[in-house]
Amino acid sequence: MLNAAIVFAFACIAAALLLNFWRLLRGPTTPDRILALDTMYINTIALLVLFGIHLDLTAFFEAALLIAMMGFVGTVALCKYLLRGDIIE
Amino acid sequence: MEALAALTLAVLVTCGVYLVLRARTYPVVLGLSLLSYAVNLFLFFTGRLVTGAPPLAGAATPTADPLPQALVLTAIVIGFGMTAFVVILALRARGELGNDHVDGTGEKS
Amino acid sequence: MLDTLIALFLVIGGAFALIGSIGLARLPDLFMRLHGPTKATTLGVGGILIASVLHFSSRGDGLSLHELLVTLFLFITAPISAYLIARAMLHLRGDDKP
Amino acid sequence: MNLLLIILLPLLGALLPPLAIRYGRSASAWTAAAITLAALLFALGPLVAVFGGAPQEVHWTWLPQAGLDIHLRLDGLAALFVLLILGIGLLVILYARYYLAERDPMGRFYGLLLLFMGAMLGVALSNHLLQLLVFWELTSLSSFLLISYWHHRSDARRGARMALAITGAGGLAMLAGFMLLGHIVGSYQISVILNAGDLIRAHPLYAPMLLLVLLGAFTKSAQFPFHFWLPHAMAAPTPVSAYLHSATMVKAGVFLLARLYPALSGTELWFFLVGGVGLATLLFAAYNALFQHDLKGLLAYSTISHLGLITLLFGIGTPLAAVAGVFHIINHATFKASLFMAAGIIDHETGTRDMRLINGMWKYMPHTATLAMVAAAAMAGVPLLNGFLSKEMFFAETLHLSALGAFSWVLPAAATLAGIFAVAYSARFIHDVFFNGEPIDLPKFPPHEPPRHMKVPVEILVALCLLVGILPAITVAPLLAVAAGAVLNGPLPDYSLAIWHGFNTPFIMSLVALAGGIALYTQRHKLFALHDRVFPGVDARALFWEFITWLMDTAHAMTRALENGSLQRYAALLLLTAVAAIAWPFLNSTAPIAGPVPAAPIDALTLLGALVMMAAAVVTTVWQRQRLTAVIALSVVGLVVSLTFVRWSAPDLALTQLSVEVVTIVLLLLALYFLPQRATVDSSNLRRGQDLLLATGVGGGVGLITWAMLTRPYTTIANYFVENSLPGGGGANVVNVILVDFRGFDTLGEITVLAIAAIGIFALLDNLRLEMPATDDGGRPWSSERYPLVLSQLTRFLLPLALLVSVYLFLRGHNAPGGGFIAGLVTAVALILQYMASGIDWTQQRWRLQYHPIIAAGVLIAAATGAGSWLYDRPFLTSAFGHFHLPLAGEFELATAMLFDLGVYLTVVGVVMLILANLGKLTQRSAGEGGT
Repeated sequence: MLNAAIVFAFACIAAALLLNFWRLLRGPTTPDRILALDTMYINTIALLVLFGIHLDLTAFFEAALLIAMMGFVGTVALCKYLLRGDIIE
Repeated sequence: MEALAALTLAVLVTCGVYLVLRARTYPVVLGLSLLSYAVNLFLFFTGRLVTGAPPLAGAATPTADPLPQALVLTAIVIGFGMTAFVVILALRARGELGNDHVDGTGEKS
Repeated sequence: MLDTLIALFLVIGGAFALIGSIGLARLPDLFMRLHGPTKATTLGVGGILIASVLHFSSRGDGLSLHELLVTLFLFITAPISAYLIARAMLHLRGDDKP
Repeated sequence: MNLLLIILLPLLGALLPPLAIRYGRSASAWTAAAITLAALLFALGPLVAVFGGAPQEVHWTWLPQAGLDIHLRLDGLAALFVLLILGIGLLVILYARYYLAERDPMGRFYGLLLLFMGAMLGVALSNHLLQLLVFWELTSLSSFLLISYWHHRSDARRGARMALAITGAGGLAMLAGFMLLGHIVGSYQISVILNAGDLIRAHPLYAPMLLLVLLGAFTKSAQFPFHFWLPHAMAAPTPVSAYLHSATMVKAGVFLLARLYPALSGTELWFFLVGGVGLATLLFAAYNALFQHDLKGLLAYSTISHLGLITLLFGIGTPLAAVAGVFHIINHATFKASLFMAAGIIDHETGTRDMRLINGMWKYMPHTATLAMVAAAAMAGVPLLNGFLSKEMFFAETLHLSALGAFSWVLPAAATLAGIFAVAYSARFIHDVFFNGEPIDLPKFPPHEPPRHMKVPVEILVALCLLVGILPAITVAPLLAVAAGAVLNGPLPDYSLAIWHGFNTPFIMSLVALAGGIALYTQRHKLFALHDRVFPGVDARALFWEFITWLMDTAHAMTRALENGSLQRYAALLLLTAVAAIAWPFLNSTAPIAGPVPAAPIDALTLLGALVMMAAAVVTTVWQRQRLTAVIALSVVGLVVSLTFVRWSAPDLALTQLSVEVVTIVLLLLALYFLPQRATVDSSNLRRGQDLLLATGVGGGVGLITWAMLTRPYTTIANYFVENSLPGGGGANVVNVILVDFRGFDTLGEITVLAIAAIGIFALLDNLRLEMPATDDGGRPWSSERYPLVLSQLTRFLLPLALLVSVYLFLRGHNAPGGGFIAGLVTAVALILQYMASGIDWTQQRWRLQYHPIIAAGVLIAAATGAGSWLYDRPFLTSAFGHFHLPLAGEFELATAMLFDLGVYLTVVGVVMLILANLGKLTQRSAGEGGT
């Protein structure tokens, strides 16, 4: 049962990532794309954790942690650029 | 799986090279980034595709090859240094020459 | 029993993540689209994280801190991201009054 | 040790005369002379041993794996050259003291002369082919500098360039020849090579090797058709001509023939090549010498001719001929050096070297005239002088040659003819200069005897000519015996150094040469007219210059064709070459591209990831003109790359990639602010099509290689690292242990490179002022809120959290994914976030971080950790470790490797922050704040 659930969750996340990417391609505005990228990052966290459960490995948790952090910093940088142009002032 | 990996690298390199050949500094930087992804992945792939066995000693099963990984790890960081250098060089060229053409001419070629 | 619980959380998590992304893809404008990822997806990831906590705790490794940290990060950052994206959109539209 | 000192004394001593010149010209000359004397003194002991029959050898190991060691050997032949170089060198130093004018920089002259002396001694003493070549090239170089000593004169510069071009090209050929020779024998050691003659001669590479080595020897010894540089080298000061271009350097070529004689001679190819070139040079140059009007030109051609004679003797290949060759080396050095010095005196006193003007010098300088006439007679081969003895031996050898069969009369006939010309030009040197009426329009008149000491070297050399000529058995015999013995590398043949061998054929040949030469000289006016009519200005020099001009024009044309200033074009050409280089073996190989390893099945998730990555890469390319959007697409590629690392078991790489990704985005956004937001289409469709084709070629090539690589069986050396990681490095994370322990030295190099890159960037940013856009690309003014409140307040919570993560990654790094690189990047990102959210001023008020010292501290800590192991008598970067338990973080290990990792961490933090913070500060510095 656990395996079936993992497969289902994998499928959901994969579909979610595809949809995010589709939004990223479609736009239409830059904030849309930033939002899509941000969501991709968050879904990737789920993907990594799932992968860890699937393989019974904890080695990838640090990666999930960093994605959470880096995805946020990336979003902040992109938004700040849109708002101010100069991101470090 | 091997063919898929090869195809992915082929696409990355094609895009990277095409961008590197552009006339403005910015696409060249993008192209260099794509190329360094491709090169890092290639080096990483020389250790072959191993699933679910990170190179941590003490595991019972054979692990992925740590050597290409160590190589690529520093390559990624050095790659950032290089990208930064190119970017700043491009900025400096823009500051000195007033345009962002790779030849510093500002003309169409 | 525990497996069932883990499976349940996984299914819920996956479903919420998917729903959030469908929202992102299908809703008509940015301000509505913002709801999908910020709420549903965060919840979905939360579900999968809980599944992970349960799974790895059951193996006797003790409580894993990673998931807690990830969750903490997500819950602090998700609103800021949403806020900034909305601000950026407002700015682009021109009604940028803080 | 003494052998090395012989070489080092002049080489290092070359620095002293230029320093001594401030104490006067004599001080400079004395210094040079003292150094030469000291070298001679050091040589004395070994020389005595050599004459006692014991060659001296010394050897220091340097790079034994590459066969590169320092090998010196003093045997008979080397002893002969050491004596020539130091003895004549001493005389030349004395002579030059009076020859050089007041305005000539004497310190430089003696410095260069000593440099040459050391190099030439190195050639003579080397017992290793490559080492010999280094000294060989050094002689070419110092010869170049000495010829162009009067560098204000264009003929001196041109002559120097020509000499360098020809001897340098010959040296390159010789290098190739030496490599082949070393390959054939399996050793570069000359004493080994000399005993491997049979192996060498039977080897299929013998012919090309011989040709290449001979090219080097012939160019150096000015053999036909490479002879023409020597007459032009006469633009050098006369002491240089006397020393380098008659007695020593030009002898290096024949020295090499003599040195390698046992290894290379004894084949038909050797006989025809060496003998043929020698004969051609002998005749051609002897003929030409007669028609020179320049005093030194005559001597130069005569030198070429005599070198041809020596070459011919070695080419004949009989042991007696070799003995004669060695003998002639000695004799020629003595009489030709004295002749050059005499010519220099005449030039010095009259102000010209044109023999049509210089006449009747006997009246003005009888002493010099006597000396010069004796030396010239020796050159002509007049009995009772040394030249006669070796020439007689030469004539005798030409008679005993049967290799030419029915044409065996050719060689004696040619030898006699050359003898006739030699007598004729010697006669001209004597008669035209010292008699033949009165001088015509001399620049300096009346000429008189030179200073007393200027004649001393000439006197000594002429005395030697006489002594050797009259009493050969008690003067030169021992030297000749050891030198010839070394050349033959075996028993000496029977020969007699008597003056009178009876009324035999060689003596008749000598008589014919003498009579014919004088007869020819009396008819010289008709001959000159004939020569001018038949060969009006045919000159190898003209051909040489034409060739050089052509070469330069072609080079310019090629450069212009390739280098049009367009970087795009260079990149395209570079890539095109790479594609061709990769495609060639692929196209010529019949082996299938795919290897035998069966393909693993593709799972849906990986396929999805690959598709997203490819699509994102393509989109980045397509969107490259909407620059911000392209960054977003690029970061999708980066994200999927990190997922790829996770997918194939590389958590450390995923962590690094993720952090670098964000840092790169920040960097690109910072740069983008100063660059145009949108770009126009620059390239034509054709251009883009071409580029796309080329890019597809490169990409396809990389894809094929990847595929070929992945489908082939795989062996790794990593097992050693995996097995020894825990017991040897004390860490479970093998990647990190490799970085900080096994290959720590590489990592030290890498962080140093990073540090240098950061400093370089800092320098590039210095004083850079850029125009700042006041609006975004849609024309909207920037938002007025610099630091949105929600952002700046909430991110302050994140900083300690992020730093905690970074500390965690750092501490755990040795055993779990993490480590200094990653922790450094995470710390940097955390700080960057504060910069973005709260501003540079706010952040720097709280953390007074100076990034330069952090970088320096990082590199120093890493290096000091490595050096620390020296204290315990262990090699650089040996690590020690022990295990500790820390709550929450778990078991971790405190190793010196961790200290090293701390250095890595600090460097990475410093580098990233130095780059980004300074780039961010650009806007503070740049004038005209935009948007506020």
